Amino acid sequence: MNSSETSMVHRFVSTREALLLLINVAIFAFLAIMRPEAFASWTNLKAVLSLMTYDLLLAMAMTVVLIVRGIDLSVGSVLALTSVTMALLMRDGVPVIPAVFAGLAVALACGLINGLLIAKAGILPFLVTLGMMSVARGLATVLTTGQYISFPRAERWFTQFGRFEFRLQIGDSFYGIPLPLLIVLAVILLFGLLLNNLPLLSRLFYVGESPEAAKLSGIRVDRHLIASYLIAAAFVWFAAVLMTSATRIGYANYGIGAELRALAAAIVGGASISGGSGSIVGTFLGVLMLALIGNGFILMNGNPNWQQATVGIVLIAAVAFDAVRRYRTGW
Amino acid sequence: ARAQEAPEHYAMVVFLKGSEFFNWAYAGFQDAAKTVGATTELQGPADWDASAEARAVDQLVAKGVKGIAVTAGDADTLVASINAAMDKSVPVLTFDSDSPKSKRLLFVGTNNFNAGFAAGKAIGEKHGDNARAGISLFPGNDAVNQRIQGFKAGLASVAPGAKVIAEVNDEGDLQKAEQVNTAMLQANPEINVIFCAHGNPATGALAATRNVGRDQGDNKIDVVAWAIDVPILLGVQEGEFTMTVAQNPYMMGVQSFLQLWSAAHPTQFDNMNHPGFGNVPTADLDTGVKILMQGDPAVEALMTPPQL
Amino acid sequence: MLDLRGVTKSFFGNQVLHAVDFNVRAGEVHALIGENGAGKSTLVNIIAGILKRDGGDIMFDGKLVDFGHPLEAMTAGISMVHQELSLVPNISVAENIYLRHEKSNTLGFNDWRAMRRGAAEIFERMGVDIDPAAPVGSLSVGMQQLVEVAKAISLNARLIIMDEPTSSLSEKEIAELFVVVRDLKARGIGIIFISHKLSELFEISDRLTVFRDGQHIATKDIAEITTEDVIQMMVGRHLGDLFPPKASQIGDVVFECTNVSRFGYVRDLTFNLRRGEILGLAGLVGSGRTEAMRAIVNADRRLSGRFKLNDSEVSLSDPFEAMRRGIVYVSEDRKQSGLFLGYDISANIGASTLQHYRNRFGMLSRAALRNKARTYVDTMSIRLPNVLARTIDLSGGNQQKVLLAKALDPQPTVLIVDEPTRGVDVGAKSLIHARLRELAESGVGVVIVSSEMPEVIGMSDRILVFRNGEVTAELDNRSGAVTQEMVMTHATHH
Amino acid sequence: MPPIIDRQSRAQRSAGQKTALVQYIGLFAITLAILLGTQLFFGNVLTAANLEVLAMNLVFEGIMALGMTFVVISGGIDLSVASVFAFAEILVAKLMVEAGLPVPAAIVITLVTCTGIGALNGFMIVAFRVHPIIITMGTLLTLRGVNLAITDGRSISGFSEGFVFLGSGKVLGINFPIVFFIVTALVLGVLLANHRFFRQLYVIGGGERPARLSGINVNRVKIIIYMLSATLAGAAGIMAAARYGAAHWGHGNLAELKAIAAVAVGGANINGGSGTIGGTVLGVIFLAVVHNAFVTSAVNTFWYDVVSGVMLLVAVLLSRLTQRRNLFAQLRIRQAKMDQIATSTKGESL
Ligand SMILES: Nc1ncnc2c1ncn2[C@@H]1O[C@H](COP(=O)(O)OP(=O)(O)OP(=O)(O)O)[C@@H](O)[C@H]1O
Ligand SMILES: Nc1ncnc2c1ncn2[C@@H]1O[C@H](COP(=O)(O)OP(=O)(O)OP(=O)(O)O)[C@@H](O)[C@H]1O
Ligand SMILES: [Mg+2]
Ligand SMILES: [Mg+2]
Repeated sequence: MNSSETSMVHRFVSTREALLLLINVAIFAFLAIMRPEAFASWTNLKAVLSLMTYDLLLAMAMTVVLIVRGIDLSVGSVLALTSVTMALLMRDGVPVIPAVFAGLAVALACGLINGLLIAKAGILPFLVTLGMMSVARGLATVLTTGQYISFPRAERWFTQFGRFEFRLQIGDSFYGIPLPLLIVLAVILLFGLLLNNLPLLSRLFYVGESPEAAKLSGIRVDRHLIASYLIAAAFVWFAAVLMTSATRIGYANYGIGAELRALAAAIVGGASISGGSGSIVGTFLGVLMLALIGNGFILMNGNPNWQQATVGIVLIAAVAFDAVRRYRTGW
Repeated sequence: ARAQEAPEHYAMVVFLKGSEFFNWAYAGFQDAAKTVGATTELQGPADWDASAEARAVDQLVAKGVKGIAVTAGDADTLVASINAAMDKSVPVLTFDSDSPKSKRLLFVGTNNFNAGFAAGKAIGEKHGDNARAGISLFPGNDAVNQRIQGFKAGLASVAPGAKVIAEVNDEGDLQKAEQVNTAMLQANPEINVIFCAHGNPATGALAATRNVGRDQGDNKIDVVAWAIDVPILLGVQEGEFTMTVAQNPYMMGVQSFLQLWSAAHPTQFDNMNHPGFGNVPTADLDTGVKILMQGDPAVEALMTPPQL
Repeated sequence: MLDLRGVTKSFFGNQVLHAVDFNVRAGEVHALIGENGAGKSTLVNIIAGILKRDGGDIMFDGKLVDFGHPLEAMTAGISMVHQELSLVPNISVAENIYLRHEKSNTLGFNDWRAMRRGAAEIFERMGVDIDPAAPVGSLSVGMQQLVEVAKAISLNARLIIMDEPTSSLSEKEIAELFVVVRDLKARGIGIIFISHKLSELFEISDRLTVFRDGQHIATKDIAEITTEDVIQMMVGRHLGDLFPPKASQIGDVVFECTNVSRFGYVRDLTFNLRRGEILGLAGLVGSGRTEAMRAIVNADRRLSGRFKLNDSEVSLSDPFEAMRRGIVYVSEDRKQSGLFLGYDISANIGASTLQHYRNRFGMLSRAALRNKARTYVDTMSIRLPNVLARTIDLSGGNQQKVLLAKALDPQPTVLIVDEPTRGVDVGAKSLIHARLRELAESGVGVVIVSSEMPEVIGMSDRILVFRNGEVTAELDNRSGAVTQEMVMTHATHH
Repeated sequence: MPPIIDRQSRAQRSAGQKTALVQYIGLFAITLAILLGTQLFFGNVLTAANLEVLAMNLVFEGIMALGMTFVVISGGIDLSVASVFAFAEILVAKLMVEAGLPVPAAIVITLVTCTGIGALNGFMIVAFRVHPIIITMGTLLTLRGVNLAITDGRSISGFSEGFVFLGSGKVLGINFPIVFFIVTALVLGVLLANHRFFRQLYVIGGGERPARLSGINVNRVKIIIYMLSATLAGAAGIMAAARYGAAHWGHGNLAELKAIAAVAVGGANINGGSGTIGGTVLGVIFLAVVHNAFVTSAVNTFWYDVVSGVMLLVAVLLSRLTQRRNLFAQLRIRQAKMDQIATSTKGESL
């Protein structure tokens, strides 16, 4: 955002980002050495990257609300509700475009309700989104009675879109570049730039850093709060579209527990529950790190049962490290 | 007071409320109940939490249902509740997933071991000794564990040289399934079969084969699904899935109800309203298993799922 | 009983106490006086074990003491009535009084009845009538002060520190307090009494110590000095030339507000503001000035109020709208509602004006913003560790300067500054005063809210006195004829 | 004496207490209404059997909610309770079944271990100075994984009769866990209301600056509170293992959210500073009754999540409104005071 944020970037986030980058590289190198053929292959990297897009988008959503001192526990279930809505409509013969936008409407509606209850009614984000988490998941289940919703009648391009790849020839070997991955990266890159450079979005940081001061500085806090929950909802919707398209199924149990993964990734990436900080690059690296660890876990034939413990351990390690660094930089 | 006038009420308890499989089972349960004018309800968690099932059973007993058919998310967890119900003379039976240590009337359903065995056998016959299988599983569910044992045994029975070389935890999540199976295939390129030990990973596993470019051609990976959801069946028809293990959930439901009904009406059998092998102890009912492959008429038949 | 030798303290390199000597005798009221920011609170906070001293010795009852924790001081017999209230609003008066020394049985169960009775007895002795069972949050600031005193008494401390206990009390309440103080004194308890109100000090204290810029200037028996001497010692120069000159010429009305009310805080505030003049709002803490100013920009929803800016009606629907019209309010609380402490100065200065720093793609131009920040650093002579320092790491004075710079960046036509120099050292203070006057001269309408009598009087051309959310007097001060007493009489009811 | 202000404070005190009371009475009334309503329409609700299961259905979440209340009042939150709960189940089971320890030993070791986990939570919270949500979430995720790993996802069973008593045995005809809940609630309720140590929570929750100024060792208190929370979760886990006759890592999934919901519905301020055990107990009962209503009414259970979510939102919205009413009451009094003085001093000055 503005110079201060750059400066903050310089003084805190970027060292953190540099560090995250380092860790990622380290993990990468480690795996590349241990399992060269399996890990370093394009197929694997491609899979890792394109499969982390969903978590990535949800983590972005989480980052945006964290910046304004919020939290959104409902990302996972709104994802499910959105996916289910789109799938049901397409199953019943609604063309893709309107169906997808109906999904957007649903996601935004959830975001708006979150935002209004938080900004206007002044209820804590944690409780509001906790309620929404349960409501959205419930609605998704009610709508589908929990069944897979496939939509054979939908235009083919939608179901292919999720897995479309550009074939790129380097030397005599072909590399498939997944279109969704490219789009997601582009969107996130763009959003990251705007968030840091577009006054409209940069103000989110002020709102999170000190709502009272922001208000007296002529920033319309309520609107920015609501806006951030809407932005988050948009990211969630995006994830839902990709997931529905890629799996060709609408399902009420999509994204169970995703909110915690997203939160963890965002925190690892440098966002803070107390608002005012958070960086797109950091979050990206956080998600990437978790994805690489998950992937490496299996490549090293780790005991599948320990898989689920890794996220928590990484999270705690990250905050512990932060604490240590804070003591050294002295605040 | 009202309870008496009202029609007899029976309940089904599942650990994955709303999954297509249990919807089929409940549909059978419902339809069978209709034939004798009884009413039914479906209870249970949507997250594999067997303790929630146990609580559901208790509540139904307290509420005063005539009988309960429960599929045990965890065999041991349900023992106490099932026994309590039986002691309060509310007949309880298990279907699909058994709780053998409990006092349940009987178990209705496919013996999961046998079903797994059949799948393993089919694969063994297809690939012979060079079958190299990876398994996508959700840890901690008894049925899943039995299926895996069955699969291994079935494989060995026809192809002693065949091996299961990797197991991954898909956390029962479609999207996770794609991640872990892709990784599994990367780690073990020699895998030529993915055995899905429960309903959810099938689509993910298939996607995984696509990710590593082995969803067609001569080194296509055979994905063995364990589901009769429409998308899976479509996949079978289009030859994406080599086979899917089809139990007969609808018949499980029907049989479950008839058993409960007859337990509640211990009569001599004369007609449908008095089927009552009530006094005659009934053995477990195996509702059988079928390995569905491309072109099987049953696939078409299953395409229109029950609406609840 | 208490004896300090060469105590020093500094915050972020800003030396606040320079080798201070200070002592208190049993059974005396020792007044501590000095300009705002002179270091009084810091000193007493050190005595009470709340702040750590950098150097020097503290003797209490002839023993060398070093309190690492407020509790240690309390148990040693030193208790403090804090300048900013330190009571817990959500629990009862009695529980607050006995916090950490509850009347409870061996198992640690509180004996509420005993605590309420004890509190009631203390209030009895103090001659005030406060309901021990009421939640502290429901008491007025003044009442809360008395509760703090009661707390000190309940600790039966032998040294009680009162940091500006009267600043928010009405005459009547002050009288009540003095009765209590004399009673304590009679029982041989030593009292350190900080206040800005000279008249009080002469009334209550036995000895008086003057601080200036963190230095101990003098300690005298009250008998041997006069008010004039004290002021001399306090400011080291004449009050007159402490502040910039009054307005050279005053133009026509820029801003006019009518019947501004905020339920429970402000009643029908009506005033106008002329170009080039500085309007001062005087009053006790809690008299509703801040609430009134916040109501003008509608930071808290107001009940009523109509506004004219250059003779045209404006609806100041929210701070954003006010800011757009060029009406800027600067909060009295720079930490909570003023600055973005986590961010550096350019981010703070740009907070209200990001849209002004865009390049041709509509994106933020950090360079431009940073340059602007630099100019402010120069004009306001803001002292920073480095350009990228977060404002939380600046000293109070410099924070206050940044706060002002932030308010100036949108080029206000009306600037309302609330407590512009609270807890700011003398240097920064006079600079801020000079800037404010320059601003007024350049045609900006300036409103200053201040609880420091000298500041209001020294700065303003016209003074509105507040009491209970109402203006009780309007005093013309072009000639500088207004005295503290004049203001006080209107600020307190009798 | 300044009589005005005094009347003010008295009036306000009653105002404050009233709003709190109103909240509890309201919650209680609604709960009762649902209970009677379902009894009226579907019957079999107010039977001993149903009331028992109704209680048993949420008793473990309830026990966790008790600990959560303390954490919340102190301004924190503990997401890790559910994983501690399952961990306790597994640990006690392993100790008895696999290590063959006698029941009491197993229980003690388990409780101590859980307390240790709580201490770790508390320590990390005060040492790392990050929001409790993050730390306890880390513990939640890690411990859940550990539970899965150390059991290989399988359940452990085969407990002694004596142990099973802790889950389904009856004291005076009431299930032991319920007795435990009631007794714990009473004890903790009294402590929280009257004990020197626990009163500090309100101070800390009200604001850490005054807390420190008045010499409270904030860090120590916090750590102890998280220990308490984890220990209660552990106790719940032990009883759950006994109740189900098996320990399984999947048990009590998402219980932490139910516990928090109960506390919030009970009128505690999740920001800290307010809340009572009584309120939480009401909250737990409310949630239990709602769930029971779903079973008895046999409406499509898929709706349960929706309704419980809405219930939560409505509940917090209502308590928010009562808060505002309370605030307004104070304003009104101040306004009255202002008017009073204004009129009393008309004509003077100006
Ligand atoms: N916590 C702090 N951090 C940084 N500087 C501080 C802090 N507390 C006080 N100061 C600085 O120390 C100096 C003296 O402050 P102090 O509060 O002791 O003055 P004071 O004499 O009590 O003024 P007042 O009359 O306003 O109470 C001021 O310049 C203030 O800015
Ligand atoms: N009688 C009272 N009872 C309780 N709180 C009060 C009372 N009067 C004022 N307050 C609170 O104390 C603070 C100071 O009051 P306010 O700022 O409105 O008046 P002020 O003259 O600006 O006082 P200050 O000198 O502190 O700025 C306000 O936040 C107000 O809510
Ligand atoms: Mg001071
Ligand atoms: Mg003020």
